[in-house]
Amino acid sequence: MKEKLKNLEEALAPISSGNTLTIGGSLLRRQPNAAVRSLIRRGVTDLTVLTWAATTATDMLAAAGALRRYEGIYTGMFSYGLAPNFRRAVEQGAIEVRDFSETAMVARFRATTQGLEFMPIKTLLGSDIARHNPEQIRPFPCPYTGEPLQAVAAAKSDFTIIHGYVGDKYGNVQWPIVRDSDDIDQMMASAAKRLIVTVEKIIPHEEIMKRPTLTYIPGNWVEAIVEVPYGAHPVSCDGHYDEDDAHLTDYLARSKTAEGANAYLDEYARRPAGHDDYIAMVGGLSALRTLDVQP
Amino acid sequence: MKEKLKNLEEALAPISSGNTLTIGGSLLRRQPNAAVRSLIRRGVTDLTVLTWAATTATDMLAAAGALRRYEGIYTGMFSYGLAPNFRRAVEQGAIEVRDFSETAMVARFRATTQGLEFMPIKTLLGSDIARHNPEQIRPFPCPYTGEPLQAVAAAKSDFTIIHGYVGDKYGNVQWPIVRDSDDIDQMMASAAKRLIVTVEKIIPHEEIMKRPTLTYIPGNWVEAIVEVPYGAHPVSCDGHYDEDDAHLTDYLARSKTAEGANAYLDEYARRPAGHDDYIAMVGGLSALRTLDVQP
Amino acid sequence: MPENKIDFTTNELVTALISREIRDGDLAFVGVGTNGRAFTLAVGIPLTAVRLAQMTHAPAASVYWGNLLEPDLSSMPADLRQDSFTRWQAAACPSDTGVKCDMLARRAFDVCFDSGAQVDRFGNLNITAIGDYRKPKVRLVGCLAQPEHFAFVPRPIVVVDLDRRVFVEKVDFITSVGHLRGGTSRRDVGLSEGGPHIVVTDKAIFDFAPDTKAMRLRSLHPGVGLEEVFDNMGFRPVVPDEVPTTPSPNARELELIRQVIDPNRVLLRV
Amino acid sequence: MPENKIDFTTNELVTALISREIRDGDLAFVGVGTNGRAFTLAVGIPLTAVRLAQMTHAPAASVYWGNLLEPDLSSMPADLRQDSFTRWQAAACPSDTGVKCDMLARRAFDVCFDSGAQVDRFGNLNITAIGDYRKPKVRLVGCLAQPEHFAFVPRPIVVVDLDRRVFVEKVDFITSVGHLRGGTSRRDVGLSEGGPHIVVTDKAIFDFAPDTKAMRLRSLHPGVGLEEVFDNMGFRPVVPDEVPTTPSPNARELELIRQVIDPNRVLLRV
Repeated sequence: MKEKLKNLEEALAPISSGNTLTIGGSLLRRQPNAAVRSLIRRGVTDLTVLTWAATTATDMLAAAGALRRYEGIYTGMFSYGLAPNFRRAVEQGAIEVRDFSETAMVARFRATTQGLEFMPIKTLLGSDIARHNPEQIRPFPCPYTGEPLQAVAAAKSDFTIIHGYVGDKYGNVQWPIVRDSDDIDQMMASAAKRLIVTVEKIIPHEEIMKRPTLTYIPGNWVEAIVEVPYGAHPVSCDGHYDEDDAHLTDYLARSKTAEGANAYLDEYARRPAGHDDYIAMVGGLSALRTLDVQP
Repeated sequence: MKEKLKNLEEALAPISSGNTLTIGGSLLRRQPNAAVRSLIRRGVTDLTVLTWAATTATDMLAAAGALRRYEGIYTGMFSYGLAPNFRRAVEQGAIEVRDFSETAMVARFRATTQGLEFMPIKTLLGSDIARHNPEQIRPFPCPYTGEPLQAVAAAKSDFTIIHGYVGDKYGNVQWPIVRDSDDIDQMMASAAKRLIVTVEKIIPHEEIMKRPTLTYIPGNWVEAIVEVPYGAHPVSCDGHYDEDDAHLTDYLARSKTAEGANAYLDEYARRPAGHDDYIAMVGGLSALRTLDVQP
Repeated sequence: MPENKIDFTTNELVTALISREIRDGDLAFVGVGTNGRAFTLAVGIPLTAVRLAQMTHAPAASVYWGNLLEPDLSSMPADLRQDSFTRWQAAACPSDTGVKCDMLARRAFDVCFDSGAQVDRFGNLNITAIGDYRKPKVRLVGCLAQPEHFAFVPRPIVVVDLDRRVFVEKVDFITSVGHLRGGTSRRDVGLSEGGPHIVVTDKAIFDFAPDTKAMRLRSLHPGVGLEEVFDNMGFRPVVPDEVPTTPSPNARELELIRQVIDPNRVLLRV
Repeated sequence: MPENKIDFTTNELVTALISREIRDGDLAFVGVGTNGRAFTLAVGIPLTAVRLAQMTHAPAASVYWGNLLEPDLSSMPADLRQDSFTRWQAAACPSDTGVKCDMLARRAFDVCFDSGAQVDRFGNLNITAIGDYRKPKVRLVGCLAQPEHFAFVPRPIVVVDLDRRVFVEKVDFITSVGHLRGGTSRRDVGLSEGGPHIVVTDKAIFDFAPDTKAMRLRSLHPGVGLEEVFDNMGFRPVVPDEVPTTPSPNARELELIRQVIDPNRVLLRV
């Protein structure tokens, strides 16, 4: 096995402006926010982003003006409403958007996982999702019945960034038994070309080996693994900590204007030297521990 | 939720001669042998069977002359060599065989799971597996690249029989954390039209609800669930008991001739009134408990 | 929804109505929703209705919510924090949400609940964008699995408030294909039978005319007149000769909703 | 394999040879095999070779075995009973074997090991049936993932004993497409570059001529002559002007095999 433990900046160093990124997490869970703040700090821009149900990570990239193109199933703030910065940028025509339904996006990651250029679906027959995207949703007939099907294009990205629960230095990432599984992180990981995983905690390889069925991202798929406690803050990591309501409320309030959002990013993404600084900014570990939930 | 608890004979009653069955398990693990013995006892015949890595369940059906057609990736006896009765029947031309590679068989169950008539693969280009099966493995061009692909036909069966670990009366079946996962039981379950599951033990619904991530077969997919302790005997149920080496050795010795195999079936499948009788025949629970492994 | 003059709220009225649409053994998809009134429409009313059905005539009805299959509706989360969802007990929590997608595509669901920003004469739904898709007036959330709902679920139930901005002649963007352009147009593009079954609003219930597939008034809520309905719609629905009144909830239904299912008015708050 | 005159067995010779084919970071697929000599060929030699590579020049080499990704080769199961496999510690045990299938199809493996009943001039492999497929002389096990190995893995290593019944001009059934009919025929049917890389036997090592893709003698084991090889093959391989001798294992390799990896001769027993 190969050691893949890096610090956040080292792990993200290969990512550059113009790249296509797959970003994991779903709704207010396991958004790789620490990684995204680091990219914003470095000024990476002109990104194409593929997501599942996106919230903070994608909205911060939109606020930073770093999003050129977006492909996903949802961007919003879950119980907090719409995603203010993403919404503003899209309404200004600043982001090229391609919408996909859940079945379609799943099919795209499965295609890549299975080494194919497409997967067949029949979900989007007649919809404007397909009408606006003839490049990535193509009609073709079923080879058995002749019925109309749609071939959705495989999800291809240069890098995939996922925030996981715990892992070892070889990149094996495990999930807890009690968790919220309403996402496609494992699918994104299996489809990744270059996979960077941040985890709440690095644990000994011996612990991983005792329960190999809990490994949802095998180290074999991983390029770099980074220990980033509270790496999803201000959203939650299920089984570890809850979302930070006060911080999210503040984020949304400041995001009412582009200037407010930019000031937020200056304060929380651009000015801190790194994730440790960020943690200090939001009150330190002692403040974050108040968000902890029972494991 | 609907109660789905039945006894073995009730659960299997809808299955009749001429049906197509998907049979779960892999190698010397979780073959639904008790269910198969019950079908043999009832004289069900003329079956088409779809399997993963098949051993005893399929070989006993072959010995009983109940197999008309077979579609799978492997039939043998793992570390015990070839499957004697299946082999004999195939060599006599008595069973119509369609071979599939693992990727192809997985694609077939995934197609059904996803409500499609086929899945694309490129594994079998140029192989005799495809040449001998133009009905179920059809060439078609990739809608994106034009490269040659193969459409494998969805796996369709009238009934699916799986032997699981533990479940509740609503049909929710859970796996243990430490297990051997080298099979496609979950995929077969999701693709099932009518799913019958035998389990080692029925446990309270409250226990299931505590760890819903361990439910690999949701009761929603299940038509009937049956408590059948040692239901995989003489093969193993990983985490519960090991294979019965003496019994398997005897089975293989007697299966050297069709008559021997038939006498075996008389003794262990046709003559016992049911699974309880079978357990008594093989030495009772006390004898079987010597096969138990640490949970 | 505002209180009616009679002794039940409109939320209670439509919840009871929806619960009677649920058949024993139905598997219903409920979305994860957002906050405020949108939460009531997308989550609160549907969960209450299915639970009510379980407690009255459909004990084997169940729900897929988030990625929980058959969560325990007898003890619903008391708040919307992640940990409350994480620990919600259920029969199954599959390893990823692809399992749900597959169940949708293989038509394993019977009913689903959908809300949206626009719905049109033929029941097409828009949750993606208002205005020009490339540079929209309002960018909404996207698609989620709502296209799947209309494509694959036999009986989708749309839950929205009656509003002229919502009920438009033609949606700006077809996220979910309903009855498309009416008639056989849905089947003609390759979709199976189905499409939206009923549309439940705070003033009336609609279904779709069997031939034209145009939205049709099915019943008016107690105290609501035809003109009030027309005033709140951007198109004129089909109106049958006789328009019945939406049946009121009975005493037992109201008691269950108020005292057992939602005693703290969390689900039907607004 | 019989002992040679020199101080290593043929099993040790080929194990060391294969271990040198393993590069650092390689992911190798090893089958689950059967018993006796077939177990040695399919499982014993490959596992020993990869472990030897890990301990010498390729510490980051790893194995997918059964449905275990990176099982701990420093403590291999002592027997073939199910529970020994169930409890074999590994980095990952994915939820089903479809994960392995996908990894094969997306070319995530570097090396695989294959054995079979027949292999022909162009490296096509048969593990399905001898004789007529519909009514075979000998029905074998089927296919497993061996078609995937040859279709998708860049460097498949075939491990078989040299035998006239195994090395046939043309296999009765192409389970795994090797170099098909030679030349560009493999590419012509749509398969990617690849196909069997080397064929390791108890008497010689073969590879495939770059142009014709016909099986070519790469080296003769110490003490084995050309005629002995030809006598045990149903076709004549390409023979280069100079045929080297298969390099012998060195002292350290032998020590690791004998004292550390397989001290009880479980893996290289027969």
